[in-house]
Amino acid sequence: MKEFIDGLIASNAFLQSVPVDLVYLAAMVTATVAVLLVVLTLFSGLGTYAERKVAGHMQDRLGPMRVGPHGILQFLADGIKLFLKEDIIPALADRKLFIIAPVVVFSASFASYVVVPWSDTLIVSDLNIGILYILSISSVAVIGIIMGGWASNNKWSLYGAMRAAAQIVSYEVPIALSIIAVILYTGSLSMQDIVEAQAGGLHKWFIFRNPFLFLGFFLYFIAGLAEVNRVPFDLPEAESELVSGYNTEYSGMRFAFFFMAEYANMFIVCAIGTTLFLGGWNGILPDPILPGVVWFMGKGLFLMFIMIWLRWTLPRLRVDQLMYVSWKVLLPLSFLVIFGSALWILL
Amino acid sequence: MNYLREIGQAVWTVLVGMKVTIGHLFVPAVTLQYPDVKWTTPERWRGRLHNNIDDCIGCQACSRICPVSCITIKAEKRGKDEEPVFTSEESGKKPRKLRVTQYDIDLSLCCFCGFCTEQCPTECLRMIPDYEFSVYDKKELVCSYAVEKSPEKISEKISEKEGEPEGSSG
Amino acid sequence: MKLQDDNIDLKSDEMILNMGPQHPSTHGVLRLILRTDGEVVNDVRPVIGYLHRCMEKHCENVTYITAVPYVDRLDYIAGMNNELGYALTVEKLAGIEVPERVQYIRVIMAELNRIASHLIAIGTYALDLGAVTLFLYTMRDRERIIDLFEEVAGGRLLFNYIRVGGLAHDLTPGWVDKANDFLEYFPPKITEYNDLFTYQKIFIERAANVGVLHPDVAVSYGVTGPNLRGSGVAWDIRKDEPYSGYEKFDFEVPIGRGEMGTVGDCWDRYYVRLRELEESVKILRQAIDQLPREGDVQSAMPTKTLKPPKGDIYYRVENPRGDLGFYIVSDGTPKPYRLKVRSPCFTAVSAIREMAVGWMIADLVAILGSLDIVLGEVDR
Amino acid sequence: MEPSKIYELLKKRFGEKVGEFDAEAIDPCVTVDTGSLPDLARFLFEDETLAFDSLMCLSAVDYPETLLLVYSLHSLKNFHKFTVKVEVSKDSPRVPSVESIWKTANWHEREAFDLFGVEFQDHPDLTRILLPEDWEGYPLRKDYETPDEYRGMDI
Repeated sequence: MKEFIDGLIASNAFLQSVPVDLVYLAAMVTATVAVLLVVLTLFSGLGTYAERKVAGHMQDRLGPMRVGPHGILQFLADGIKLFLKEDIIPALADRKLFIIAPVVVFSASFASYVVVPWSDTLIVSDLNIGILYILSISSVAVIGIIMGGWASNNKWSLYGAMRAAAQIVSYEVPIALSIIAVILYTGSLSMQDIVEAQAGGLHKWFIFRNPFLFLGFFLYFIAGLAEVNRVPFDLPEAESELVSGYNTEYSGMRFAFFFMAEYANMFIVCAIGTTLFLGGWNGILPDPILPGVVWFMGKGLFLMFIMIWLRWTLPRLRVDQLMYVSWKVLLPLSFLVIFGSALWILL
Repeated sequence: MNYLREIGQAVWTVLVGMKVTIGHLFVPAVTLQYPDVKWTTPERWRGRLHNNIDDCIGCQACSRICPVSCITIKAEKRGKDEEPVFTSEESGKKPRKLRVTQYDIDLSLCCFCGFCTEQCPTECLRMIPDYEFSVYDKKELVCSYAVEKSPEKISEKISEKEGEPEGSSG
Repeated sequence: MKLQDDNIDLKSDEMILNMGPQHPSTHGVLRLILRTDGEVVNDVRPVIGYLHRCMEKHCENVTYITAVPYVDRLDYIAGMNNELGYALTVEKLAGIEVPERVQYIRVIMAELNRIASHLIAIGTYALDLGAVTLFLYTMRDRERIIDLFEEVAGGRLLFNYIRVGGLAHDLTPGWVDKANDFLEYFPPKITEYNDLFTYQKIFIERAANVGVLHPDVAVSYGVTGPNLRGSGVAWDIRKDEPYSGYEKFDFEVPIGRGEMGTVGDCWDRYYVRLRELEESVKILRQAIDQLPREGDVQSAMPTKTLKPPKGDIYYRVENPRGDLGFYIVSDGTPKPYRLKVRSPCFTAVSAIREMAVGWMIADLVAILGSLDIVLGEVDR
Repeated sequence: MEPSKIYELLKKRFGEKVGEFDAEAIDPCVTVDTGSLPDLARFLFEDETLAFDSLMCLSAVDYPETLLLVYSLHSLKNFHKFTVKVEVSKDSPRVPSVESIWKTANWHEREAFDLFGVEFQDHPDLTRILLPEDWEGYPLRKDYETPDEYRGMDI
């Protein structure tokens, strides 16, 4: 890598004129972005495949079967289809916002991947405020969703956008509170510190540290479902009510961005859940046996499977009930989790 | 208390539902991989209308009963000097006194009720199991079965052809 | 206030929202003009006619016998029941008595179709509320009924099987065994639906107490069938004015009791349908047991053109969606002088405003789904 | 209650306004004129012994001379049926609406207006229901001729 960049600098007059460190930095960023982009695309692609396959089997069907063995390449076919589709912008839409919106949503979920601790060494940047960074960056997505809903100039999209705003803002509170309970233990916001605090086997995982944190994990997970608009909290999209919510008017490429962001976000929620409560890349036993990445991915994908499983089981809530769940159920319980954990530590 | 009971109820019913769906994850699929595998159609299946024109006696029973008038038939008497024509063995060697010069079924109008096939005396009009006949143009759904041409028309055409060179030269 | 397309004075918080004719939850091409304040629906005006196929006019131009395919297409989910209603009306008008075997087979077909139709109602209701899986399960079980129909009638949805004075064909050999297999297979599935959806807390929250239809309002609007019974009125033509031999069977008429909320809410309407599945199975078991083994199903069918005597008749049967009535005027010719269809969904749609005002858009979807309308019948 | 008894009750109450009674028909029916329809309908609805709370069907028929409106009534309380027929002249088909008595009449009357051109007086919203609002003519009348096109579309 270094030789490659040095070679580039040697052969390029412009690169010689800028400081060497800057070139290294730019190269690093470009490489990371490229790698992450591939990872993310693969994730969302395989995520959709898993979703359809699991849904199919749960419904006594088979799901996609025709592209590749057992339809494994279906997501590629879908992707190619979406990318080749005509790019339609409604005549009365706010063109600029309409074009920017999917990019904002996508980059928000993309940026969250920076602090995901895949293993003890594999992390793009172990920010010392990692968890705070996640919380703040994931809120950016809602801006994109509102932009999309507003710019579409469609009443259904607007409804979807308003629902999304209300929902994501409300559910950030229980998420943040249940995260605080974990931070009480670690005293650090860094993702790697949180994971390392859980090293040493199953009983060291935060979910099993005390009964309150056990509850806290479920609170986090439920609020996380709402955060990424999954059933039973998929009101912003609500196919049967709002047609397709904020992305009603989107098609082709731009729709693909929304779609990918959704699955990318799904994995982020699972990944953070794994990091905070399920020991991250730590194994079940004190001796890891398998590499950290495998543990991390295994746990993350299991949570993702539960998300899919829930989606094909549950009906959808109504807006006021959604708010009820957030403010009257999850919020009091997450306070309970914080106080309970604090008391547990004290005693 | 009620509050806690409701939360408990919600969690419990979610778990019950999840049990149902996970159970189905390992149940064999009931669907069929359609274009590769197909269901067998039952004997009484009402698919595409097909007329075996060799057995058709031009009685118009089918076009009369049709509730949507999708069958158009034109038939004319055969001349006395013509050789008599009969239907096939299976339908009983009935004399075909009429020459069917037009037998069109517009499948885009057909409502697949099967009245016509019940009326057909020679059972030449049947509904065959074929159900895959989607087309890009509605006009392609008009099926013409008649093969015989009216003798006058044939002779007219012959005379036209014969007349043409004369006309052009003259 | 009348909701028209133009000249509406809106308050500053309100907006006009056009729901349909292309909307996933309007069950066809129903259009609802909503006046909404945020998510709350302040007024709703149903607009119908997008699926108007001039069925009544067409029927004036075909004979009594060949009108059956048109009748099939009214409520295309319950073709057998439509045919039964039409055939009975014309038979009564023309004074035709059908053999007992025909009566039994007709009841079997009608009840099977009722199950199939209610399965769609239940499945699509779940779909409306976001639970996709139940829809697939109900479609899976409905498929078995459709296969039975396919074997006996040759069509999967539009049967043209129950004719004036008889049936198009007798049952195929072995059909009764297959029907018995289905009756063995089906009842346990109802438990599955219950576990997955009926008693699901989220579903109860969404459906109970929502869209309450008061019994008096329901009667005044002419709402019938499961929707009326959901409001607690025990009115079922099969029980109260038996036709085609329904008096011989022992079954209950389930009514809404407000188990999860108020009598006449969406959950009650849904649950009445679910319990009718069990009742239909009960009727089917008896009908198959008592089915006369021998008999010509076409003996009473008119051999030539049917010319009922002059007169008029209004006759109705219990369709899966309510009372399906036919008003037929005969002038002594082979073609009906006038054929009017009184469809249950037509009246159900007209009562939407009574239920939906004051609820949210999401509830409107729940209410529409619980009414189980088929637009083919509304628009005719 | 038997239809003939219902007829007697009506005869006693309304006297000459109630027209002839057809007991031979499959659905025994009584003919009344347009003027006395609202009172008669209200009586049928409100009288305790009759209590016709449900209007099953409202059909219109185009006979050569007149338009006939057929009100098929049914009582869910007393389980009996009755049919009321109202003759309307074709030139000025005007009938008082019964929408205030049976709500279901609202849409049934709109349908009769749409397809037969019967004008129901005091109807809250008498607009076309099945056909487009700018459709011309009343299709279920026997003298109706189908137009060749509607807004440039072939029919």
